[in-house]
Amino acid sequence: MTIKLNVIDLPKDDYTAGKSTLCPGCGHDQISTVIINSAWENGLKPEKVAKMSGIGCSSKTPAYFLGKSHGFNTVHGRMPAVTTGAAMGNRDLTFIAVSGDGDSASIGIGQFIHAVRRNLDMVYVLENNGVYGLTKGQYSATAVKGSKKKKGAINQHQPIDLCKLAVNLGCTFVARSFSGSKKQLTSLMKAAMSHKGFALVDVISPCVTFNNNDESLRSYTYVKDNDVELHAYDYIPTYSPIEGVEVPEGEFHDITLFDGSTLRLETIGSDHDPTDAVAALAALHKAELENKHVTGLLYFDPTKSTAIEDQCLVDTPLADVPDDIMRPNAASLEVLNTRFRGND
Amino acid sequence: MTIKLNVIDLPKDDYTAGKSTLCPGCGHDQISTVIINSAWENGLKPEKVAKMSGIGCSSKTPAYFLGKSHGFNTVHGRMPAVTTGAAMGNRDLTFIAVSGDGDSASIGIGQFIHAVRRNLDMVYVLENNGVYGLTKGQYSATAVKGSKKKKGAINQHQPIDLCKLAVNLGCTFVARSFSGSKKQLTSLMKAAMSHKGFALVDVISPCVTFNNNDESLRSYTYVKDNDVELHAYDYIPTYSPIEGVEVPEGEFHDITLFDGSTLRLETIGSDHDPTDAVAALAALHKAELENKHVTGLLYFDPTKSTAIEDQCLVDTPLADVPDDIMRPNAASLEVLNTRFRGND
Amino acid sequence: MERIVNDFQLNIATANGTGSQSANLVLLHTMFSMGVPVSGKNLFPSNISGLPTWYILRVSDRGYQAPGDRTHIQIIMNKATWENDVESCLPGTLILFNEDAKMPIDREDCTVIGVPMTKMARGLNPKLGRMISNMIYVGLLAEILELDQGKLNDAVANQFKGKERAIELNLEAVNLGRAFINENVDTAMIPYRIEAREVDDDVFLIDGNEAVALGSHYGGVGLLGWYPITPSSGVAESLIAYIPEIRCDEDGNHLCAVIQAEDELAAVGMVIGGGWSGIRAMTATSGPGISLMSEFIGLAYFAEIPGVIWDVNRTGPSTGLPTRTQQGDLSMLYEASHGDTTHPVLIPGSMEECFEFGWKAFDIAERLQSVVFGFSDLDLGMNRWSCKGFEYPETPMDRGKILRTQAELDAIENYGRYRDVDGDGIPYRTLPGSGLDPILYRGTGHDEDGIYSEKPEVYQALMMRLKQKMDNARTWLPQPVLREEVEKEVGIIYYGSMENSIQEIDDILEDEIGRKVSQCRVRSLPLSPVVEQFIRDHETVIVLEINRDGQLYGILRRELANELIPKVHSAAYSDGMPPRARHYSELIKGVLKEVGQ
Amino acid sequence: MERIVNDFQLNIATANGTGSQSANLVLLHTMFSMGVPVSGKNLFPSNISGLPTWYILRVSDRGYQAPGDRTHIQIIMNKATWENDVESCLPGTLILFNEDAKMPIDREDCTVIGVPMTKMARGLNPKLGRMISNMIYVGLLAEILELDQGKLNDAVANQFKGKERAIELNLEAVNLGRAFINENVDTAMIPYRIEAREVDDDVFLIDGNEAVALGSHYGGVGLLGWYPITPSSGVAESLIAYIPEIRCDEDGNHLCAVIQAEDELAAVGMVIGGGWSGIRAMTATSGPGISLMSEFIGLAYFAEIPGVIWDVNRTGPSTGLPTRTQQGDLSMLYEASHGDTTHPVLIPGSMEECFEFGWKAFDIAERLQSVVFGFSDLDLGMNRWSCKGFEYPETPMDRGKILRTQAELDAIENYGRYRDVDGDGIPYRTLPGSGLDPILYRGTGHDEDGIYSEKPEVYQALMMRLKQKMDNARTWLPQPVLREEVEKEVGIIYYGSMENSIQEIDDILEDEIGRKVSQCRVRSLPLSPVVEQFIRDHETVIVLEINRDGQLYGILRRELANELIPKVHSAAYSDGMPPRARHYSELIKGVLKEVGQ
Ligand SMILES: Cc1ncc(C[n+]2csc(CCOP(=O)(O)OP(=O)(O)O)c2C)c(N)n1
Ligand SMILES: Cc1ncc(C[n+]2csc(CCOP(=O)(O)OP(=O)(O)O)c2C)c(N)n1
Ligand code: SF4
Ligand code: SF4
Ligand SMILES: [Mg+2]
Ligand SMILES: [Mg+2]
Repeated sequence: MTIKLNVIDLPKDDYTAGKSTLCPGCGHDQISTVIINSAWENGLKPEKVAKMSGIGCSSKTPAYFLGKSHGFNTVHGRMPAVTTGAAMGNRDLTFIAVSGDGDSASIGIGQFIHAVRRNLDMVYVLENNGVYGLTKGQYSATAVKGSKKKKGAINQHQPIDLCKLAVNLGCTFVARSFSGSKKQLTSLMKAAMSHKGFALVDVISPCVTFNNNDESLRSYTYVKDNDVELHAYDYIPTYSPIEGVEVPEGEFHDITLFDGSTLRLETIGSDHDPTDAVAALAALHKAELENKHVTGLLYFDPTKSTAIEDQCLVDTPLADVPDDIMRPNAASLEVLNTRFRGND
Repeated sequence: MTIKLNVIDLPKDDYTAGKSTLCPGCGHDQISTVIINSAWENGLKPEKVAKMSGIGCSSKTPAYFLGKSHGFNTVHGRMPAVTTGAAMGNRDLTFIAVSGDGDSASIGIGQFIHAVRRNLDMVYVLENNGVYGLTKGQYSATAVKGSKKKKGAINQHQPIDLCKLAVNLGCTFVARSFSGSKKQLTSLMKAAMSHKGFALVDVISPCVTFNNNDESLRSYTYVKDNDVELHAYDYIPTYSPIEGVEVPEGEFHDITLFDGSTLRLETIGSDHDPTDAVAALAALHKAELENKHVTGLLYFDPTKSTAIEDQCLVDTPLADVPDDIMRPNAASLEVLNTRFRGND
Repeated sequence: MERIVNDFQLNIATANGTGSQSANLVLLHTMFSMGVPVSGKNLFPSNISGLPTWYILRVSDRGYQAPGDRTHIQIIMNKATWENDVESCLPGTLILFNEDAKMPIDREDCTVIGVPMTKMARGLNPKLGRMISNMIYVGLLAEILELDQGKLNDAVANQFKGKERAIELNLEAVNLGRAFINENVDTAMIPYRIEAREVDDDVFLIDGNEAVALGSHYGGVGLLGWYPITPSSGVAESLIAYIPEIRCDEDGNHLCAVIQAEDELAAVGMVIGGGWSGIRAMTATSGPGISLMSEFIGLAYFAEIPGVIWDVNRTGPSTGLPTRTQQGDLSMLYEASHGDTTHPVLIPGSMEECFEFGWKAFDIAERLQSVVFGFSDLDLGMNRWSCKGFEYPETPMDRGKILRTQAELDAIENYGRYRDVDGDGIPYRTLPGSGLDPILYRGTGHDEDGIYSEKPEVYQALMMRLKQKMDNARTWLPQPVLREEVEKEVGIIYYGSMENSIQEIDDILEDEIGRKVSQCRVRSLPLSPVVEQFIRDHETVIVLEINRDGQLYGILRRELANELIPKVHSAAYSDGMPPRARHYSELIKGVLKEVGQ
Repeated sequence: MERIVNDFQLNIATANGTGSQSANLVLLHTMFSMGVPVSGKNLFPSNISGLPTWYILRVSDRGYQAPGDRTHIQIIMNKATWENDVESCLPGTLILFNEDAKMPIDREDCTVIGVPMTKMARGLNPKLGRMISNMIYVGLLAEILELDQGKLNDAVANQFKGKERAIELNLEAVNLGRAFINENVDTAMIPYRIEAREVDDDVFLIDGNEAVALGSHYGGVGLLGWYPITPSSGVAESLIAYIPEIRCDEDGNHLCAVIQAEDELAAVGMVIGGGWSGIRAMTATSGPGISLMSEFIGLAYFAEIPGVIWDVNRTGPSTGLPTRTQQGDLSMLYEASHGDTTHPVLIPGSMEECFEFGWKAFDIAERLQSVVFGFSDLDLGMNRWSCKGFEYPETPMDRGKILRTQAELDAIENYGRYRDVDGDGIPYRTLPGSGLDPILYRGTGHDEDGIYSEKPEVYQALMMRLKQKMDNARTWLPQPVLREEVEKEVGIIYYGSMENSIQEIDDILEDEIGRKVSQCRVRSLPLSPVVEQFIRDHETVIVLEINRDGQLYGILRRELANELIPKVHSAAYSDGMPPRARHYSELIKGVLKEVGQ
């Protein structure tokens, strides 16, 4: 059997990494697979990729893909700043960053916004589950208004839609998808990886374990078929991930989640002009009113300069510039000393 | 001479405060005057107002209005959180908050967004000058792309438009005005003060001192008429504020700023439906493309519950609830002890 | 075989998310309700499901609560750690393992019992085999250790409260376990037994996070602003859970607001806003949160705003070991924020104190017009400790120097928000909404009337007053708990969750080197003069703490009278685990040898 | 009248934004270029225009740099502080005031000269009267003090570089001032004179922020991430200003990226990202920024990432006095962030050292794989100090243990990112992009290979290695500067901008109590063993610092050998002003009295 190689002659194995420690069935793991496939298919050089993340279940995933790339699992909500610094240091790297909705929409919203504003060269994968997975199921700021968790009160707040924000901020690539829509997600991910500038890929990625809505929100069949009653609070059931949800352009599809609640996905139609910010916003607002999620490439602007370009840096990554070029020469200091002494 | 009194029989003097220490001609001082007038005309009880601010020239202004109200000049960018806590403590207070564009759009963008999301009951006056005044003139994140300060490079980034953000977040009152448009600003400010929920009043408020654009951006007459050449770096000239800029609905007007550059203001037309978020966004996007500022009440949603309402608190401000009601009684603790002991 | 009664340690190796925590708590509660002194420590990973977890159950008639030197009974359920778990058993250990894992086990020097737990569990319910297999080991142990079935029934019923089918199923699993032992094992060959002891009906098990939350309610908390972080989330979640029962009026309206903030900066900002407005406001967090709160803490110090911050310490630095314990934040709390600052820190060492300091923290914060830290840790916060019951606050709330009426204000000669009219360093304050002496609060320099000032002498006087204010508190903050020997040779200073290990350390020292040592448990910073007196009274003093750098020891060196410093020694150790007596007794013995005692 | 030459102090009371800073700098530079030892301290308010500002010019042949006990010449321009300025003059002061202010002045005990400055200035240019009136007082003083007109011309030309009309106008104003004195005042009645001294052509005036910025460039800084805050902004702004000249390639492409971050958390995050990627990255901030950076600093400590953070200290706590100086952040820097942490702190005390530590900080950060703090303050950073010139780094960059090739990696036996193969506590690292030993860096517990680990022994060993790494640095970080007397009775320990006052303190002690004291200027934390030896060698040691709590003193008490502690005393004082010798000499005398020396 011959092993399949990509355009730079690497097997897919060169893009995999450690075994996941997430809950079986977690949408985040599906996204990791898509990242692996996309990087392989795009022929990214693993050593020229840097994997960045914050803190959360989602932010753990860089341990599960691209094991031949350096990575940095930073602090909660502040990964964009670290990525910014690293991008300045090495402009040749492709930054693939993963964050959660808690990480991005709450503690990290400021850094997210400013990375977008600078058009920082990075792929920003938002693994969006509406909850804080790692701290056991509190609402995140992307949770749908009116949803009610088993423990705790009704979520009273309107969700923050990072795609909307990004469009408004002039983000140069804004896409939304679903963790189970492997085909759609892969093509968006590959496009994001090829994009120059900030590429937001907001992936709805259900939390198997804590996206447990109150029974009242579940379908009748679900409650009937499941012996939820037997479960202990500390028992995390094992599910198979939701897969193969590919919605044709302009159509919609309802997905039943693990807890029996449903989610409506609509793929944006081919008549949508992704360079039209107002149209993108209108589509997002409409979807929200109709309680569905619109997926696909929502907005795209290839004209803006990137954060790196704005710096007018030398072509060589600064990290590779020899020390004696980074340090100005002695003569230059003498010029300055002389000037300060008023003798020039 | 009889002193004019307002609906609660107070003279305007009861709404003034200490002398401003801002630069003569600063737009922020005009806004303070509008706040004084609006509060007086609305008949707010001064003792039931709380003045909140962050750090910046703008954030100093609570010292210059409503001297009979308590206030809190907090830390840079984090005033919304303090206001949130205070609002929970005393639901009877009207919170009039002042912030700068540095304070709100950079360090404070996260708190701004989350206060909007919670629909916190407050008037949020953004004194927007595109620079960091108090730290001597660095660009803020609302600075127009391509503007060039005398010191420093061209601003390469696209501005963050807090009105756009607010509309997207479902902010329940979004208005924009100009510090010199006293009439328009006063009517918007009075409406904001009467609004239940988060009212953003984004006021373009030119910085006399540091909004000094490069000569190339100035008008010919300005450069001709001014002996800028004579000025020392530490000399702050005294200007009269720009006043009386009232633009009829649907029309526009160009204002010449202190440094000779111009600003185009357009008042939103009466055909604009302020309950239509997408229309508001479209107007803002259009204005940006056309390099002008659209003013007026941009968005309004009176239907949402406020942060205080969401809490289901008792009617009495918590700060006024007697101690022996705030502390549960002894019997309740006995019930708990008994339950813990498994004897119930 | 000689029976070993109520004096051994179990270690249960499972994976998290399998329901083993339920099984372990059933064991803990069964033993506890038999009157047996027992403590359980949960060593869990920082993920949600599938990673190694150990539960250490220490049974000790002498009341030892911390993990001991060795494991006597090892339950092995987890393939991932199998080898290590097997290897780490000392000779003679009783090993019970899940045969269905099909993993090798080769310990001739141990008593090894394989049980097809998964198969047995699947027989009961095919889908939930993994979960129920945990209840099988409960049954095995119940039979071997001779646990009281009635108490076990209660514990199961309590654990699965209200879920009838679950209770039934789990009890069936217990029975299967019992039956297996009965049929296959000669328990006479196994020495370990649990024997019921007299039951103190007052005592129950609870965790410190819940105790703090309840204490806060009885302190009349009006606002919780929080951001989730392990191991502190339980404080917030408990606090929220009790609101409907104890913090609502007749119409169900709340007397306590709760806001899940967008981050810790916002959480503490809300606390400061709440304190400023006149309510009692709090947050709970852990080390990373405190770091993020630093700037705001300085504002509270300088503008003199009350507020309560609970730090449930986890192992640092940085994200560290988020599910492990430590006392590593103490020195940071004491001086958090830039510039010259000090803040009071309350350090509970029991569930009763978690409750008591829960309400008292507010009294202190309002009295001092200062942020007050509660200093707990993962061990105190998330493990269940025994508790004699919570005592209702003996005094009405101390709201500090709040002026509520014009008459009160007028009665004060020369009032100014920051003027020390009483000579105790504490000024009076008025509240927003009252219309009384409105000022603009600020984090910038201000004079006694609250007016902005950059004057050198004004600033300096203000700073000295703040120092005096904190220094004065030394005598009335929670004072240390002393247990002094007559000899007064060796004294031990410790705090917080070290309490768990002290008795055992004490016994080891007496047993092994014949030393009786005095103890001083510190309960607050800045330090009480009683601590200094304790040191003065003893020849050698050793400070035990769960961190690397000896943080309290460092504070003592800074603050003690010079002549006392040479007496004081550090015994600091931290590896993420709850403190084990043996580590400290060895460190103490080392010090004593060094000083020739 | 006896002439008082080169030994007096001027105080110039103006409002900011009036252009007075230009006038004051012209005075400073004129005197300086006459070879006269002079120093200027700008006391400015935290607003942009119109608030009181004082400029203190100390002229002292003995080289005293800090403000002295009294003002000899008072210029009064500002109505807002008029009364106070008049009142605070000691008898005998020469007062020059702006008559046009129409404010009363009633000091018969002083020499009072009213000058219609505004009117005179308006005569020159009606619109800019307010600004030009400042140049009038320069002229008055030039005539009275007998300043060299040639030097004055140069200073004006330099100040208004390139603006011909401005230079002309300002010189006219100076002349008007001179003429006024000439015509109206008998200068023989005024004792104060400036006399030229030998000029050291090498010496110039510069501020520490610029020196740090230049030093950083010569350290090869590749990224500045910053957020504006007084008094640190000048570091960033200077750094940016020099890029075109010294940090571009032939095509004008930059070798240093600069990002104005959205806040300090982001700024330090960028520094960490830059350090991780293999460049030298830095930020500059002040106390509030450090507080906000705390969490990230712990990440750098634990994940071992190099980076440089300059703290230009202003008066805390909180927003404090943003335009005043202090050494109040030292203890925070040393142990910033939660958990057990320590970070190296470099403390320059001169412009030469600001430059030197500017580049050296990077060597140290990369060598230690740690965040390194530069500790400056407003006085060092924003006032102009004299400087003998900047020395080019004598050694090539020390990039620390970076492995750049597979061969280098292979040469290391048993390589692991966090394995201490050399026994010095410092592991090797590879860079992203190199493809060498890729790992996922993290702030969580990790083993020697960088793999996530919660194992107690792994964690504990890691923490002890980190401690060892920092402890080892004590001997090679910048060592203290000693000036030792033969007697070795009294020693003084101090640091940073205290340097300004030391000589005067020294002279006061000798003059007033006949004591010669040794000096030890600390230049880094953790402390060098040389400091301990200095203390050992002296009978009484006093630690001078510009804060309330004696922060270095506290660190010394914690770290010193027990027997040395009683020798050491604190003389800490802070009121926002640059340190004045008198305050400290009195504190020292108090200590000496107390210890009976
Ligand atoms: C400063 C700080 N605060 C809080 C935490 C605790 N914490 C860890 S992960 C997390 C939220 C994770 O939520 P999200 O980003 O949505 O990721 P998910 O687990 O849902 O994938 C929180 C609050 C932390 N690690 N650091
Ligand atoms: C934590 C912190 N960082 C930085 C500063 C310094 N600082 C004071 S005001 C300000 C910006 C003010 O800009 P803006 O909010 O736009 O107000 P303006 O002065 O323009 O009205 C900054 C950066 C600070 N006080 N605190
Ligand atoms: S808790 Fe939720 S988000 Fe986290 S790993 Fe499990 S399923 Fe995924
Ligand atoms: S600097 Fe600008 S913003 Fe600040 S007071 Fe002056 S004019 Fe206003
Ligand atoms: Mg999430
Ligand atoms: Mg501004």
